[in-house]
Amino acid sequence: MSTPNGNGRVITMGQAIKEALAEELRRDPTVYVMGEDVAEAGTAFKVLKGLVDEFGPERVIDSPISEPGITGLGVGAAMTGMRPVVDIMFGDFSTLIMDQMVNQAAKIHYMSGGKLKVPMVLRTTMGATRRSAAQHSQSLHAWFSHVPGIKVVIPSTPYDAKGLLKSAIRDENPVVFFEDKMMYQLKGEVPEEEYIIPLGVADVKREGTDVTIVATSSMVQVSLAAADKLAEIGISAEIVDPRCTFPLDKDTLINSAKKTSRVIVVDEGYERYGVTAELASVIADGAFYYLDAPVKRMGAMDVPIPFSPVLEDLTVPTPDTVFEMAKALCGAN
Amino acid sequence: MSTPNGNGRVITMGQAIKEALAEELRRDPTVYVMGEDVAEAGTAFKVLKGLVDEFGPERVIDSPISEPGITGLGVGAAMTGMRPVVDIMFGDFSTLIMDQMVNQAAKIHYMSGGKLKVPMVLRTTMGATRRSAAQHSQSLHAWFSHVPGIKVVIPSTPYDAKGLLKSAIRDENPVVFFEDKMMYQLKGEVPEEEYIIPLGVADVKREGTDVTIVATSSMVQVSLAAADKLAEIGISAEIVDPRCTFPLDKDTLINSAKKTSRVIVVDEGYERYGVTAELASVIADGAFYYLDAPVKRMGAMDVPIPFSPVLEDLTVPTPDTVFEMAKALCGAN
Amino acid sequence: MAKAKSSKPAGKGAGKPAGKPAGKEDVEDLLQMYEQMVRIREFEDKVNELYTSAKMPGLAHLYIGEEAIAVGVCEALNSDDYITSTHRGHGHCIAKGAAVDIMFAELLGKAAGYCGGKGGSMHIADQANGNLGANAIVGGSAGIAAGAAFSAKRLGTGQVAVCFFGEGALGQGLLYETMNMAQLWKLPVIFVCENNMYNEYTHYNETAAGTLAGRAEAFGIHTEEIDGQDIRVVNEAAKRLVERARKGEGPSFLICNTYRYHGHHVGDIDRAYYRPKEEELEWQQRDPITILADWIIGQKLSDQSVLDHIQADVRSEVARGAEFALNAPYPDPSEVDTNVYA
Amino acid sequence: MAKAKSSKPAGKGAGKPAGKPAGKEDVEDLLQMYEQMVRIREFEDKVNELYTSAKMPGLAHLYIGEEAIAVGVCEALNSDDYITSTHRGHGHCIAKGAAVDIMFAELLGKAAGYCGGKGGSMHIADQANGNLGANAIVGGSAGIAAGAAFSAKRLGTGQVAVCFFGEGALGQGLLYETMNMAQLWKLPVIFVCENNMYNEYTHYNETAAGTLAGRAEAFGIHTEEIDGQDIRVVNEAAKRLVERARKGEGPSFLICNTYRYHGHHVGDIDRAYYRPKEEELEWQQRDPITILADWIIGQKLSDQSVLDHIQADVRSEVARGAEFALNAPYPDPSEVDTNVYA
Ligand SMILES: Cc1ncc(C[n+]2csc(CCOP(=O)(O)OP(=O)(O)O)c2C)c(N)n1
Ligand SMILES: Cc1ncc(C[n+]2csc(CCOP(=O)(O)OP(=O)(O)O)c2C)c(N)n1
Ligand SMILES: [Mg+2]
Ligand SMILES: [Mg+2]
Repeated sequence: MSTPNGNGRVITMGQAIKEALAEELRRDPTVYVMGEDVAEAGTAFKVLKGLVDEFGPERVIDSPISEPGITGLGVGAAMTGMRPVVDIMFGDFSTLIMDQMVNQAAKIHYMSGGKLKVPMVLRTTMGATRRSAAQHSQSLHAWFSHVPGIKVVIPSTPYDAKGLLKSAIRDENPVVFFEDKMMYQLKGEVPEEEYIIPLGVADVKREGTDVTIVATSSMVQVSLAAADKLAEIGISAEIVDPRCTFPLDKDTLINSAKKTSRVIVVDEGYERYGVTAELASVIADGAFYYLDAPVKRMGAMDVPIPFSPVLEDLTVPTPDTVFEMAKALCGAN
Repeated sequence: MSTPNGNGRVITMGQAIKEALAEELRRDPTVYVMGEDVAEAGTAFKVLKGLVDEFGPERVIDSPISEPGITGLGVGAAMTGMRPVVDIMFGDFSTLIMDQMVNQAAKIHYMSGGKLKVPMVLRTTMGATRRSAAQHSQSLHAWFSHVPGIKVVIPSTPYDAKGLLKSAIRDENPVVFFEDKMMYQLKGEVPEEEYIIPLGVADVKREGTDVTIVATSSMVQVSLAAADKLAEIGISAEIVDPRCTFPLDKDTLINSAKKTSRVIVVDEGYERYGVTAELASVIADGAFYYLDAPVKRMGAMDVPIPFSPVLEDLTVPTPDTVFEMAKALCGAN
Repeated sequence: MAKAKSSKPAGKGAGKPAGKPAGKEDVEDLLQMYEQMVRIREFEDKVNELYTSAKMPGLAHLYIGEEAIAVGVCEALNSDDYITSTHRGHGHCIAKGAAVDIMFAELLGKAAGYCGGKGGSMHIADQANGNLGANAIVGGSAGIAAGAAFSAKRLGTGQVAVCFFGEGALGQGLLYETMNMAQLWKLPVIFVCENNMYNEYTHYNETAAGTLAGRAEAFGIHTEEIDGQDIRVVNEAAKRLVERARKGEGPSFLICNTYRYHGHHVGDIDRAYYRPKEEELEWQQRDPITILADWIIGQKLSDQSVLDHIQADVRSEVARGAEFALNAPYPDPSEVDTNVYA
Repeated sequence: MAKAKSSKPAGKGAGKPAGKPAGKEDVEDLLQMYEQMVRIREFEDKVNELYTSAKMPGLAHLYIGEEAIAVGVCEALNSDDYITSTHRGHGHCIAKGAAVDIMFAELLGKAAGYCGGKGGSMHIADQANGNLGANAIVGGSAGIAAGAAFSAKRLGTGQVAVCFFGEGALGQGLLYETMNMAQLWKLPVIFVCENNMYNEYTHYNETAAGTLAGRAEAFGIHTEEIDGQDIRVVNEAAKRLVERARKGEGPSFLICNTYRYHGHHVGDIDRAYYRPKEEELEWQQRDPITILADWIIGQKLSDQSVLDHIQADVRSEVARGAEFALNAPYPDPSEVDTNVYA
């Protein structure tokens, strides 16, 4: 478990992301940020507010509402010496940029026999329960994770977000970085000193012995809350956060499964053909002879996200539903 | 196993698809076909050749090279009384239409509280080994399968293709229909009489007792060939074809797994976060207490499809690799 | 609550006569348009109030200041003509004939809403009045509108489709793909660009090169650019373009210059960093409701008391509508997974 | 095999002088352009032969008939200027300086190819000469070209980027999004539309409404439409536009009218159903190589024997190149999963 030594410095996830960008913009003149309303407005979520003041409108660039275009521009700029950070306001708009990301960015290094490369970061958002309805609430990281040539980061804490975003910017490949909209205000310790976190290393957020809960992004917080409740009834849950869906730290997941013999995978993407399917089948294969029960999956309900709060809240895993699932799984012993 | 009673009438998969379209165009005046070079040219694969002669250019419509546009037009037409069949030449171009399919077509029925609906079919292709390289060889059905509101069909025989396409056109929802480019010349029995095959019913293509091979699209043929070889060494393989990734006939898959206790899932999409992950985890969960070995997955290698034939042929499962996997799995008894 | 707007004749090409000589406008029509603009204004004010008092989930994008466009255009349509709408869609929805109580219910996520609470502000649709839905993907409905026009043409119904969008949508490639096909196939679709000068928090000068009109003219599409604050101008233009479309002369592009008085959404309060207060005040001098009221009074077509009466009636209708929605029940939890498939 | 084309000075804004008065053209330049066009023609003929004799995997889209465009434009560029290319990309690749033997190796999927055999005909790239790659997604490289121009501008290198595409790509929305940004930010990118009149098997009249020029003019982009068969015209236009771009005057759109003599791809033999034989023959009367040869001879800038000599040399270079590629080894199977990540 990577313990941030923040010496008590606590900041929000939004601040951590802005710090990572500011540090990399300062360090490397080829880094730039482009997106809709990223400059003066500092994004629709105000996460980048102030960045343009330090780096100017040539490096923090407001764009037209042209997601495919700014992504394509990023790919070309990345191929020719820049390190673009492209901002796609809502992860739902990923639908518009798949060609540039998947047929272009992801494949150019390979198709050119290794001669060209595309060191770009695509920052976007995920997560529901913001009353934003079906076109502004999806978590589409499964799609990018499916595509060879792309790396995918889904951080769950301010500390991880900062260290992973810095790695993503320095990476030589296209990296998609998913920020959960509901977590921008989440606070956590982040050290003053510079650090980076390598891509592809899982983090055990809480150690335990009875059941492994593999959780991503905001589902880590949900699962930690569930673990507290489980502890009250004597069940010790281990929370493992892969932090990246690719590269995927299979060993850490499988080893935890071998240790506890019971696994739940929790992710906020649609359950069907989603991230939980891959993680569950990797574990079910790798820890087959150690498992006492089937690996259970909890994703978003397979429905377009409804607007009505009473319905929307039913669609994502909560501390209660994770608790119930874990209890049942352990009771089934 | 749905035995086509073709009375000996043998046609190709391409012909079966054309017949299905012709019959539905004849039956229902609101059906139309739109796509690039679908009319006189009869598509790049010549599958629809001649259709425009019977139905005219008002119903078999050549479009500009505007995949998002023709898909969007299809969505709007479907909402207002037509039954569009939109032709997207290569499945790789799905990248361009995800917004119209996923944020629009898939969600409109739900978002409108059931008042609007989008009865459209998107026909597109999948499959590698055609020496078409990275941007013309992908099998991206996992993406659509991930999205609530969409149905996905991946037929493996002329008989299935015809019956399923007719169902897809009559369905009240957006249905994506994937045709393997390499299978257009595949022959099979197809009856003269009209028939339809409901969406969401798996088909056991070969019965067996030692190992279940769940295979999709062209991988069914690959697996049948593997089964022949397996029979030679005394291993009896059951081949189960889900035919649709959604609705998914989980019961048939799980029951076969329970019967044989060993399962391999074979699909031509990228393995990582792909269709094999969902099928494997559904089976690993549903048949957990019956399995003698972990469920094994075989997808396309997680690389952009290379052009060079010597490399490309390594990227997809073959009768040999499926045979070896099954042998190893059964040997592990 | 009674349907807010008297329904108009529907059916095959049953358009109202367009292009009447100036000065001979039908008073009833003008009063109807006045009422509809006021209805939108009052509705949106109430939405803002509901948001501010934390009674509304999520956000909303107010149409205040732009009322003449939705109303001026929709008054030129039949009730079975189609529209597609945007994230800033309440105005279009009302103008096309929706009832405010059912709308409020939708915005509050209640079962009685137009979409059973599943759509909300950004996805409100009203099929019965031809509103194919608001769309939270900027530009995302261009294809849908053209597709509806395609249906109308193929089925020979004489309907037209109007695609409303903000000038920000001109950044989306889909729009150009659609315009090209609409013109190729002479589809009865009217692209209405509501140019309120801002894409969220960025002036359109920073996001749109060249001319807006040129974007459609390139495809040979008939294009007009008009004052979007004067509903008589909007309505006359719309009638012309609807007539063209019904006659099979194909698509058109109507640029309406306008302004949103409020923020991009209800939460956008501090706007000084992206647009000057003076600009806001200046535009409020050209208020569409006032302009029409002044014309009506000035031409002695009616008098202030009639207008006041309309306003008072609408205000109480809106208040009752909000009250209805506030008291209405939420959908049953079992609704969460219905309507995923038809 | 020696590099096919003498490399030109690279580096910060080191452009060749443009716009020399007509008639004073540099003979060496003309002969160089002649040689490059012949190289493309001979290369493509050999590709066709390889395909017909089943020695080439997959398909290829021949550039024959369109040579003046790639060569006329690329001769106006420095070797470190960027281009992006299309499925019909062999001509661009050669014109930008690639060697035919390494190209053949790529087309045959051999390890010695530009992309180690991983790219093939539709993805051939030649980074050393600024060719950022062919692209099998129609219109898919518009953003990439503009992004390269963005880099050049930000890094102050003085480079320009040329985006080649067929008129069919005008159907793709991405192009319009990119043009808008290129003009907003005055990026040094030249959009070169090779209008050969067919999108695969469909005439562009059926797929493009309005005018082609209007598509870029809408964004305020400087636009020229020229005869793509006369390389002197193409080259002069390209020099002008490159100079504009280098001076910071922003993007431009160059429409070159041309024709592909062969089918859409090598397998497209029976074309009568979509275009008349007479049309094909007519266009062959305006052959770019013949037009230049006639000019060179007519102006007595050189004589037929020199041209014949060039042709003979190139032909044997191409023959040797194909031979080299046919004999070259395939990549090692272990290559299949290298280069997935950098
Ligand atoms: C494809 C897409 N990109 C970005 C957004 C976020 N967004 C919502 S409204 C808006 C501005 C739209 O401006 P405009 O089209 O002018 O409409 P207005 O809000 O001014 O009415 C943006 C960028 C979105 N909803 N969809
Ligand atoms: C996005 C996309 N849609 C469709 C295709 C299939 N396709 C390949 S070439 C082509 C025609 C291109 O026409 P044009 O752009 O005029 O180029 P030309 O072949 O005439 O040089 C089409 C439709 C593709 N490769 N990419
Ligand atoms: Mg606006
Ligand atoms: Mg062409």
